Amino acid sequence: KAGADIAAKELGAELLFDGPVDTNAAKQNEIVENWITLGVDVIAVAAENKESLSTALRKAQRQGIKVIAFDSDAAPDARSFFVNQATPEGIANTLADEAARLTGGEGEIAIITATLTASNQREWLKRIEPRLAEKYPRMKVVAVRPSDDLKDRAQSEATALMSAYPDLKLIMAICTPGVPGAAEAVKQAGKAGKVKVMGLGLPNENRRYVKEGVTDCVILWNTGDLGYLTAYTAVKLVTGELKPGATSFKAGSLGEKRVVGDNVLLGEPFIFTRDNSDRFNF
Amino acid sequence: MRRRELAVAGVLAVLLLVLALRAPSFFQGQPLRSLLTREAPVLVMACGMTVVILTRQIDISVGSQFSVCSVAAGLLAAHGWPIGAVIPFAVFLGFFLGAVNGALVAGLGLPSIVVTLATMVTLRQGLNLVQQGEFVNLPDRVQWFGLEQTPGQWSVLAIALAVLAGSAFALHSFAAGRHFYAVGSDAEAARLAGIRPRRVTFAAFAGMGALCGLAAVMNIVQSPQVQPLAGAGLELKAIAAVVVGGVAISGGRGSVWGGAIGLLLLACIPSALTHLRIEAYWEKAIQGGIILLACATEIARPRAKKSPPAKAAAA
Amino acid sequence: MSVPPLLAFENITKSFGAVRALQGVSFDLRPGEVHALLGENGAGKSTLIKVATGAHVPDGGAIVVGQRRHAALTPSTARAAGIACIYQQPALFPDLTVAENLGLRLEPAGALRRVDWRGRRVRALELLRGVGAEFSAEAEVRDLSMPEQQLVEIAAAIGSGARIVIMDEPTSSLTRREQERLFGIVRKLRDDGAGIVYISHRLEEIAELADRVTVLRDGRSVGTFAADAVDPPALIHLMVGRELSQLYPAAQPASDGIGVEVCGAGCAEVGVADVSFAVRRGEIFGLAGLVGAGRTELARVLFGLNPADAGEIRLEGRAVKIGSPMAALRHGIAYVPEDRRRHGAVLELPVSHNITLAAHRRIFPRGWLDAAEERRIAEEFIARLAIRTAGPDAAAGTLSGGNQQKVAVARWLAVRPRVLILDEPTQGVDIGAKAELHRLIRELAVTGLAVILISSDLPEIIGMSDRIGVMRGGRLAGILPGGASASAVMTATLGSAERKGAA
Amino acid sequence: MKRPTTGAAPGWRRIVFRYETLLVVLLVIEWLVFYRFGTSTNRRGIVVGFGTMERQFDILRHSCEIGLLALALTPVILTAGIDLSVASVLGFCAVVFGRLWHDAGLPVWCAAGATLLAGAAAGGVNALFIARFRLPPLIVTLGTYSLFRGLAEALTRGAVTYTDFPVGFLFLGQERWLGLPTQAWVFLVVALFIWTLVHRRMTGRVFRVIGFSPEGARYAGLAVGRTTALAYVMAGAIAALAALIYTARLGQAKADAAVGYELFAITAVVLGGTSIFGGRGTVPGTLLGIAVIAVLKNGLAALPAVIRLNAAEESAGLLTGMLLLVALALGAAPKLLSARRPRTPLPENLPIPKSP
Ligand SMILES: Nc1ncnc2c1ncn2[C@@H]1O[C@H](COP(=O)(O)OP(=O)(O)OP(=O)(O)O)[C@@H](O)[C@H]1O
Ligand SMILES: Nc1ncnc2c1ncn2[C@@H]1O[C@H](COP(=O)(O)OP(=O)(O)OP(=O)(O)O)[C@@H](O)[C@H]1O
Ligand SMILES: [Mg+2]
Ligand SMILES: [Mg+2]
Repeated sequence: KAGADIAAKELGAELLFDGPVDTNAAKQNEIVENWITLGVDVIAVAAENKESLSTALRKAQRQGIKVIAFDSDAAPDARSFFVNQATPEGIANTLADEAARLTGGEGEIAIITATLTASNQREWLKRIEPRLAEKYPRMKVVAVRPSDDLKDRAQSEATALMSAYPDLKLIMAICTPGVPGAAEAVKQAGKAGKVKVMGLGLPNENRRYVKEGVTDCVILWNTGDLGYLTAYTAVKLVTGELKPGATSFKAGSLGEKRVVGDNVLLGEPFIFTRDNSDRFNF
Repeated sequence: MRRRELAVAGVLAVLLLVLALRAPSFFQGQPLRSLLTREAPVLVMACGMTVVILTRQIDISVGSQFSVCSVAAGLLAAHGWPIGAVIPFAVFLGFFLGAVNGALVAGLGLPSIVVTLATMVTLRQGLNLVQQGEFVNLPDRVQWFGLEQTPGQWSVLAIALAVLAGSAFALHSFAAGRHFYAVGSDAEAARLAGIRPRRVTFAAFAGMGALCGLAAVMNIVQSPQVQPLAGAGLELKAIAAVVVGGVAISGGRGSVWGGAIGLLLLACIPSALTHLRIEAYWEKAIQGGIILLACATEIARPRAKKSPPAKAAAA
Repeated sequence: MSVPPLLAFENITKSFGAVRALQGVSFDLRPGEVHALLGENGAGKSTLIKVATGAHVPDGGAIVVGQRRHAALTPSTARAAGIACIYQQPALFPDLTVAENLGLRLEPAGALRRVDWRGRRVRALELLRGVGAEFSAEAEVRDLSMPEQQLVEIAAAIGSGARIVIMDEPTSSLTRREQERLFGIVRKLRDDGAGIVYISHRLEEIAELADRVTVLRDGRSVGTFAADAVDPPALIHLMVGRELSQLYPAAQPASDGIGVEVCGAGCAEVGVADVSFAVRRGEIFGLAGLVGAGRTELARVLFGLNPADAGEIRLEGRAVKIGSPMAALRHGIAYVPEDRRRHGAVLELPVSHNITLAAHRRIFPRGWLDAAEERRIAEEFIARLAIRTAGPDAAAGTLSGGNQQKVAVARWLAVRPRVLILDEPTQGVDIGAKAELHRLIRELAVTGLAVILISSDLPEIIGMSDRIGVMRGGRLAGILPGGASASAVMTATLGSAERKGAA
Repeated sequence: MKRPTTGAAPGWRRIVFRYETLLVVLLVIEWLVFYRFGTSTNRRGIVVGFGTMERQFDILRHSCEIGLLALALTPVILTAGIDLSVASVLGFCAVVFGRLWHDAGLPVWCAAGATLLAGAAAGGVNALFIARFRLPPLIVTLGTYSLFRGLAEALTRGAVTYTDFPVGFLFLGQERWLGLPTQAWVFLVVALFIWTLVHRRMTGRVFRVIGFSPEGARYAGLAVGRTTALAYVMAGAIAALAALIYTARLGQAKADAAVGYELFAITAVVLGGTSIFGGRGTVPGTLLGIAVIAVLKNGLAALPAVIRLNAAEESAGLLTGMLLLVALALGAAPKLLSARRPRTPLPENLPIPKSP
């Protein structure tokens, strides 16, 4: 959001933004439909659910509104570009590989998700498990537990996981509040180092645990850059500087960005560890 | 103890027995203590909720009150207030929020479920507007009141038990405690007996708020960060614990012990499922089933001798 | 007299919306007297005494109590001033035990006081024994029957040690024995110098107890008289404004058809066993008994509220199974319950809805609401039973106690039943309306209804019944012919064991 | 809150001083404000924002499911009950529908019919515990609230999302018929049905009596159990209908369908003047309650100031909360005023005048 604001200012565009704290498909749908009747030029969405949102997006396209997706994709025919911070495969593979690196490629791991039904969580899970099975057959996912996006709940779950699975080597949290929650649980159980913690998260929420050595690594992408790039893509699309079939375009301070097919690539996800923990602030 | 409390205790005992046989790892010192510590703030809120429901009211804004108190206390602590000052502040803030509910319900005579529905939404969305879901990072000395972890956990537990025992004692042994029962049973009869139902109702809500504030502090000292969403769903948990524990939603019947047992049962379920290695997507169904089971034990009870009274003439 | 009154009202007025319940009533109560308050249903008696207990805030006038003038009292100032009251409709806490109910009424206010549970229980037991109650102090009030609740109210008033005791129809559901005991208590209070305000519709009680009488009519005081200066006919004239010639309508010969027959019926759940009797069409069958004798329980069995688990019930010769009130209604059995506050009238509903509640076949012909018909039926019964109400749309809860009872009766008359069970139908009903109800009951019987009449009012049972069944301990102890003497009925209700004790 | 229609003496006062009138006024004010400040002409010269017809239809479509749930809840609340499980039943039915159509391969309309039955059965579970075993509705539906959402998750293991429904079915949620969004017609039919039931049939009377005094209803020989059961079964079936519309509108069926909708539905019902203690309330009131909330939510998202704050969601929540309080306070005001009036300052403890 902050990044998008900067880009909008640079480009002199007006930016509307709506991101409810708790998202679901129906709500997103309503927001998009409201925007359509407001007659905006471009709609950029991070689709909570592909199919349901795509109906509304196609409607927008029919009315001459350009649509791009970012963060998580919509149906390909419902948007012109997808600003891809990292593909689900990319994230899932990075998570799985990091987990393997931390555990030495064997042992029990447990996963904490936001809710069992959140679609991005499903996407990642769906790819983590095969990746592990294929490349690291001696690792085993023993449990997947939801945390309702609550840090406290994640902490309770992690505590229970550690006592239920005494041989647990690693807890992977794939929702933002999950990582500090699991870390706190490990810390309170006095198992820092014995049970590793890793996952997807934001630097500020995890810096403390990373520095203490409880959390081993956090995978993230630069949300500021993502917003910036999204806003840039949106504006360039309207001005016609970015057309289907392009292979790259210039995105302000980010420089030249690659376009593969209809994906605008931000780059690889970052791995946030003790060594680079002061480099990010968001 | 009344039948329902025994029934819920029975269901809990069965659950623990199953755990003892199938997953003895559930009964380990540190994780169990950690589980109880995590539920301690909810227990404090359940005590308050018991009183509110005994008075024939309900408060569904407690989750939002909890969140607001947590964030406010967290921000103060982050600005360097000592924990000794943060605690009374949070309690007072909670008291104030509860008093607003109380004034609307008792003063204007509005139905509590609607009033607290409104304050719940208002507080929650207000907090979202201000905080946008961002965590508050706390300084180190806040955690465990500045104690070590183990004594810290014990002191959180001790506070919760003190609140439980204290409210049980007050409800049973002080005239003021009995007034909650009287007003919940029949407000008009209470008025005629010289009790002031409005004051009692107000006190129930204000007390509930103060306990929310206390619970918020008990929660934020457990970790170095405050999540503004922390209170989401707590109202449901507290209410479920209390009603499962046999406090009659029509007022006047029940005890805090029932609420405590109900909470223990509900709190054990997720952890128990993990230990029993049941996959997570069964969790809600099982939780719902257990609630139904706990209240279905009532069916077995021989029919009341006489028909229950009609609700005392509703407001 | 120079003794200052304990309690005096000066020109009290009180309105409820458009209803002017009290219009400048003055009244005084002296120490050492029983002051009866009389009036038709809705005359304003309960309203007046609720002003004294702080339950109502009057619109105008003053209350003088204990050397002080007040514009209004609150429940706690009233209590502090030594005023205790037995309300017409028990103001008890259904979820709490009897002991606690008494405790909340009697113990000093102070919220921070410790509760002495043991002392409470001892005190409660003592008080209950004093009024002759036989239930436990640990019983929850919701499990008590109406007369038992009334005993709790009485115990609370007595226990308060108040100098001013107000009793609003305390005997309405008590039987002779409890009544006698209450009179003993009232006399003792009087002799100790307390003042008692006594409200009742039973004139023989007034004659027995009262020193002075104040009559209210339409919210105004008609006058205060020495009790021995006015005889019952004069009182009736003062209250009603006209003469009432005859109290009970003459009995009519019943037809030979059996209306309802009960053969060895019982229900273990409510402790009714082995009851057999038959009521012919056109007959009024009275049921007498002490509090707790099981008459209400029998009625509940017949109406399907506690379905019979033994024996048989026959309607016009056919055996029927009555498993629920719905089934009873289908078979044409109607039941006017004794506890009108809980069961009789739905207080929040308008009077018209209350009256037509059981007669939905009539107001929903083919399932659709016929509002005009509903109104017609309501107005018919309001007129026939002289129900005093602001209109058919007024909520039943705003009616006076006696008028609520009339609404409850009207509901079942509107159904046009074949068997009518009346449980204390005239409880709390004023003398004029009572005569009207009696006439109506007899008229209904003549049209071929079988009527079962339960009443604790001995003269009423004797005056109305063609035959009298006497119940004791959930069983039918015997059947007496109509017109049996009061002492014969009393003897039968008490049974041989107690008769010896009493003699 | 005023007593519901008693079918008597109309008189203009009765009509003007009804609680519903207050809601109508509120609604009109809302609408005018949003129309004035939420409509504009954009750079391309097209009228955009709240004032467009499209936007009005969106309001209809977006509030349809919550509206159905609110309608379903009205009889339940009239009986002094509550059904917290409606949104969970909706989720459960959405999944059942998806499974029947997608996995079991039933024709879509058969699957829809079976889903309605499933919804009624789910309501039947509530009815069994509440009407038959006489357990408190709040606890029972708290249990089924978890149970049905849980079953939905268990059936799909949380993961499966059913999509690619046939166009004919999506017509129900995304297209128009005779000028109005298709689901609006369904909604109208249900509203009319509930209105008849509550205001014109015996059943409605029985709902109210049960709400005021279940014992009183039993003593009047009314079908207490059966009517209570009806309210819950109907709520289940209507929730199933809402599930179909939800699925058709979004083109997907998933276990998290309509999470949290029960709260909105209850809010709409109580804002509409139905007493949570039972007995009092009207169907038009509920409809107005829904409308007030729906217009507010959508309208705020069209106001430039709110849009710039990026806070449509939050401010809509805030305002709904406030509105609820204001409406309640206004509804209670006449009663309060009349109760206060006689309480002129109490000249207590005046000295006694010499008695004559
Ligand atoms: N709360 C109330 N709201 C409106 N009207 C009321 C209320 N209480 C009493 N009234 C009206 O005031 C009048 C006097 O009622 P009150 O109860 O004092 O009569 P009563 O003399 O006690 O009659 P009864 O012998 O039937 O008990 C009646 O017309 C009644 O309808
Ligand atoms: N459902 C019940 N089960 C068991 N005992 C009951 C039940 N209902 C009442 N009782 C007891 O049975 C006795 C009968 O109560 P009740 O006073 O109603 O009898 P009754 O003969 O109808 O009296 P009344 O003279 O008032 O009509 C009471 O002692 C009561 O406690
Ligand atoms: Mg009276
Ligand atoms: Mg009786």
